Amino acid sequence: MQLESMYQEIILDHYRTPHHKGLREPFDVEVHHVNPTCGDEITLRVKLDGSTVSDVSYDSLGCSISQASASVLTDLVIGRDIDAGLTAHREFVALMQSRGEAVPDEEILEDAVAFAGVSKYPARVKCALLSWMAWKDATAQAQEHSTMSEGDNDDRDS
Amino acid sequence: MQLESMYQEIILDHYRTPHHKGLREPFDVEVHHVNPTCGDEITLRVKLDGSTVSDVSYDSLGCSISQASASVLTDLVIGRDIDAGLTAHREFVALMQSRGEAVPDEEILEDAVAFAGVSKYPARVKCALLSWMAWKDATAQAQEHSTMSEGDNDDRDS
Amino acid sequence: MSQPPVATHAAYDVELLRKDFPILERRVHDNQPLVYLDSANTSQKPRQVLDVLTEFYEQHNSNIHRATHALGEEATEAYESARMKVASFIGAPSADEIIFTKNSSEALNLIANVLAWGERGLKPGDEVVITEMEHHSNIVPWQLLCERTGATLRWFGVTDDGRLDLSDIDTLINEHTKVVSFVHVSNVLGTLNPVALIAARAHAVGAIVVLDASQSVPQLPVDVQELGIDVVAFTGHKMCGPTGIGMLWGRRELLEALPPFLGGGEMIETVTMERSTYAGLPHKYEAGTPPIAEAVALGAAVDYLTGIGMDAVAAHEREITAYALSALTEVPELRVLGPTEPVDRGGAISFTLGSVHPHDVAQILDGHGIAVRAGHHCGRPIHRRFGVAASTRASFYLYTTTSEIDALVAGLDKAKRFFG
Amino acid sequence: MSQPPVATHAAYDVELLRKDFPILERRVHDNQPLVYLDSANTSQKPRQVLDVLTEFYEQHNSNIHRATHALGEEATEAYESARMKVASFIGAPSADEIIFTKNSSEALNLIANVLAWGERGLKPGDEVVITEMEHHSNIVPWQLLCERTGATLRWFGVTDDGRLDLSDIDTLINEHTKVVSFVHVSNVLGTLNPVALIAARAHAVGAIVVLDASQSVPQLPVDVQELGIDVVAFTGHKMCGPTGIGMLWGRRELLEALPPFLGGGEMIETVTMERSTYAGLPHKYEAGTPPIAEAVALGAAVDYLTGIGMDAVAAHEREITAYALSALTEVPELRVLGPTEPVDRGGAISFTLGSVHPHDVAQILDGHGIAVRAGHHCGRPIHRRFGVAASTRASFYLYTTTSEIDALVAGLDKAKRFFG
Ligand SMILES: Cc1ncc(COP(=O)(O)O)c(C=O)c1O
Ligand SMILES: Cc1ncc(COP(=O)(O)O)c(C=O)c1O
Repeated sequence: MQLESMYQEIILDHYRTPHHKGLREPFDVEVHHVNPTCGDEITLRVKLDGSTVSDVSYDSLGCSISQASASVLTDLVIGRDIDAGLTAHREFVALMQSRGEAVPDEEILEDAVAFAGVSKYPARVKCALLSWMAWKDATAQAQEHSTMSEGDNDDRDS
Repeated sequence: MQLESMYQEIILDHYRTPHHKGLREPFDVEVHHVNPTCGDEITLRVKLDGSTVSDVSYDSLGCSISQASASVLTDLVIGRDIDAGLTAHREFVALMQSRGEAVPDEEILEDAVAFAGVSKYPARVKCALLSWMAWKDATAQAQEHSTMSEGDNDDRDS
Repeated sequence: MSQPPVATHAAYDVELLRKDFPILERRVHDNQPLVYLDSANTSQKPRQVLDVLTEFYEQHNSNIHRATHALGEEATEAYESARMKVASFIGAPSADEIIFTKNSSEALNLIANVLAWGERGLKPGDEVVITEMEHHSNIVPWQLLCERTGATLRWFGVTDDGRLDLSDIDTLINEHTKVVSFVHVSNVLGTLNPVALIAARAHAVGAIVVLDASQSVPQLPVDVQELGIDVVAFTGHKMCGPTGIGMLWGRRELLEALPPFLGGGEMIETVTMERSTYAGLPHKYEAGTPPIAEAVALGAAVDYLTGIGMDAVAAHEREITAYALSALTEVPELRVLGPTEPVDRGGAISFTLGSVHPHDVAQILDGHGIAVRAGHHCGRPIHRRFGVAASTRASFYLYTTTSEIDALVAGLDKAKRFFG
Repeated sequence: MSQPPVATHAAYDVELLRKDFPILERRVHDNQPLVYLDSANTSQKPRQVLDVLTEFYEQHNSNIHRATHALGEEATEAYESARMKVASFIGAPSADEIIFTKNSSEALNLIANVLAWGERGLKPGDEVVITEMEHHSNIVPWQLLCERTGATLRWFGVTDDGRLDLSDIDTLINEHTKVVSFVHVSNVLGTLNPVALIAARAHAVGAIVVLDASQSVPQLPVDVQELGIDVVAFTGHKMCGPTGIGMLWGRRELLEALPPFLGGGEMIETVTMERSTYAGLPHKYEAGTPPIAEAVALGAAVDYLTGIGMDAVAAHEREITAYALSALTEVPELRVLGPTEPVDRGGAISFTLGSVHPHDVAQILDGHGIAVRAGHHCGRPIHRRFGVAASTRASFYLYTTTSEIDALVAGLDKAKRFFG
């Protein structure tokens, strides 16, 4: 049944036991993103340490796809270089917009390659991207703060 | 050709030589009516004398149907009882809304029976009714003024 | 123009009716038959409506009111006769009181907008009353109105069983209240609200009563005069009609007293560069080329529904809803948002299924050909009221069968097992 | 969804194109062939568009954005791909900048409305500049805006040969000017206005430039970036598309900075009873269920026009207009309102015929199967400018033939004799 092309085992595993879930201190920036159509929400915190993503923590309300996607995201970016994370972000967005056409780069995306099947369901693409968009937003804000040498948290609703 | 069902000779005669045309003094009320779709306009004055329509004069801009209709109207109401005029008005409106179905009463409508064919052309019904609506409006206002024993002119734009 | 063939059915024969709807033959995902349970979102269209639509474009298409030619007269006649059909369908005293809009949302925005200025315009201190179970389209226009005028927005709460909490009606609707706007049948809870009671209180304080009948006009016989309201909004695409058309009905005196909404062609009496005067009803509120073909097809939809009989449509809706409620409430861990008894209730059932997210429920159902809606259904506040962000909604219409409900129940079981 | 079959024509073959339009086979009044010369009012629709419309309703009909099921995804895909087609048709940098409205008039009202409040809202002392040759739909919205905000409306006059009088452009458009809104191609005079020149002056003083392209987008290749404007309005029914849909394009930064227009479903980000936040473009300006099937059919119309090639459509329009101008200016007592040379001119020709009233002209023509428009064509001020209350207008499109022009000229002769 073609549902399995969306609900890969890897996705269901991340959904059942999400990694890095829960909001943690310390953090530089906290953002709150919403999927207007379904009301799903994520609160996500980012802590940078120079050019390294030292922590990403989150609390979210959402479907299996959005939960698993957040879990996979944290695996990919925590402890890595910001640039590596942004590369993964670009790859992931491209994959999700490919409508099942792209061949994902496992080197870069690791478990996130499992989302290739989701890209065939435009209505679910937003679910998969929710945490990624929140992370990019938070990271950009944190970088801005650090270049401005400001440490205050910005609770932006975007 | 079926155009002739609209453009009866009587109508064309009234159009070519309209009766009672031109604005005259004295008058009780002057009104200005507009056909919003085509921009045709009529300025119409009514003078009452007790229960008699002593004069109706008008100046108008419009097609053959609206010109002829104003001419026919004045023939029918000037010098007559207001009530007779209102009866003719009712008959004429009913005729125009009949979509070619009504058999007009020649006793009441005289030359206005020629407009029966126009009623088959909804877009032209408004042309035929323009002066009649103006006359009814002006007459109602004039009657109101006379019951209130006021003689001032009301230039109502309706 | 030829009359649309109207379906007339002695006894209600859902299988026969289904044949009128070409899309119900569709197969989806691996050739599974379509089970369409998303009619509160939009209804499907019978052949009788589509034929009229095509015939209009192929034979009579023209702009209206403005043209002195054969096509123009045919099109104008078809458009205006649709207005008459709609008027008699909802018991409006005059066709002039029917305004064609693009959807329900525009109708609600229209009335909220024209209350922003002019003599009847709202002022600081004035109050607008809505309810917690409104569709966003009956919330946001009033928020915008209140923002713009300084008026205050207030609302009825909802009880745990999904009914309006009317206990504070006399304080909520008070001498400051200028408008009371609420939904007839909720698209989330299914609740049918007590219109007469609320309208009576609103009128006692001189407020205008606006009814969002987007879900009720398709399902129930609605008579605006009997309901005792002032304005009603509904939408073509939910009642077997095309997209791109909605309707506002308003009492003549009210609509005549209010200022215009959109300005432009057709809504004017006379225009100079300095100022303009406006046409009478209904044209005053129909600026520009209206949805002409849509109105004509909507007229065919009204004919279609009238042919079946709105009493019969309502009876079917009640039966299928009762069947679905009793089947669904048997499903373990399924929680219905809203009334669980088929009393004063329309045919939309929103529910949660244990901890399985509505998106996932809907996706599994879709995998089996079953179309439902997942999300907040444009009713985020009412979902929050019930402590959830989203739900799954199954909704029915005149073509829904009990075997489709059975398919839904079986599908829910699969969803639970998939995510269990 | 299958691709609409697109007509492709090596050389422009008007007879072949005519076969695409079922209505052109119509016979009217005593079996006379229809001569449709009222395309500036509304265009006829090719089979390719009607087929897509029917196929949508019969195979893919669903509400969009909100549904997690096969039909919902197909419908969303079809709707959004129509937006992309429209964007590339007018050279918009991004599909997000295309807003579907119900018609041109709504698009113009939208922009005029959102300039009434918020940071960019107009204030007393601010000025709006339009022209004397505008359609009522580009006059009344600005009159309403000025009434509501206390801003001042000013306008360009028109020269005797039907061109904008730009002699006072530098005083008319000045540091108080916040908006300059004007028509690209006049629906009365046919005049094609010098967009770049006016836009440059408007931008020099920081004003927003709005272009009413209702007549130009159907006839000419239009590239909004090349034109250097900020907002454009046009309408589906004049470009082979259905009724019930119009479009607004606006620069992203501008539309993002402006407040919402209508409130409701789909245009929100999050809603609480107290307040709401709004979605990004294009959804922010699309409250409620949009004209879904209409957008999909409009996409097919864009494909159809693109298949022919807008250069070819424009060339045909120029040729037929040149032919008509030279034939009409030969008719005794005929006076054309607007440019009499086929230069910087679209395909609408309004004229008076001696003292025969336009209604009577049109009626006689209609009696011979020829459909033209009589009246002020929603341009009362420009008619007054030329000292008349009304005119007769013949207007052409991609399916118009020179023999139809000949029929018009012969018909005019009959009209003159009838009333002579
Ligand atoms: C120049 C112009 N502007 C605006 C409009 C209004 O378009 P619509 O009636 O589709 O709103 C028209 C057509 O009627 C037009 O020709
Ligand atoms: C109760 C209710 N009100 C308003 C609307 C809005 O209708 P539309 O989307 O046609 O504007 C809907 C449907 O979406 C509805 O169910």
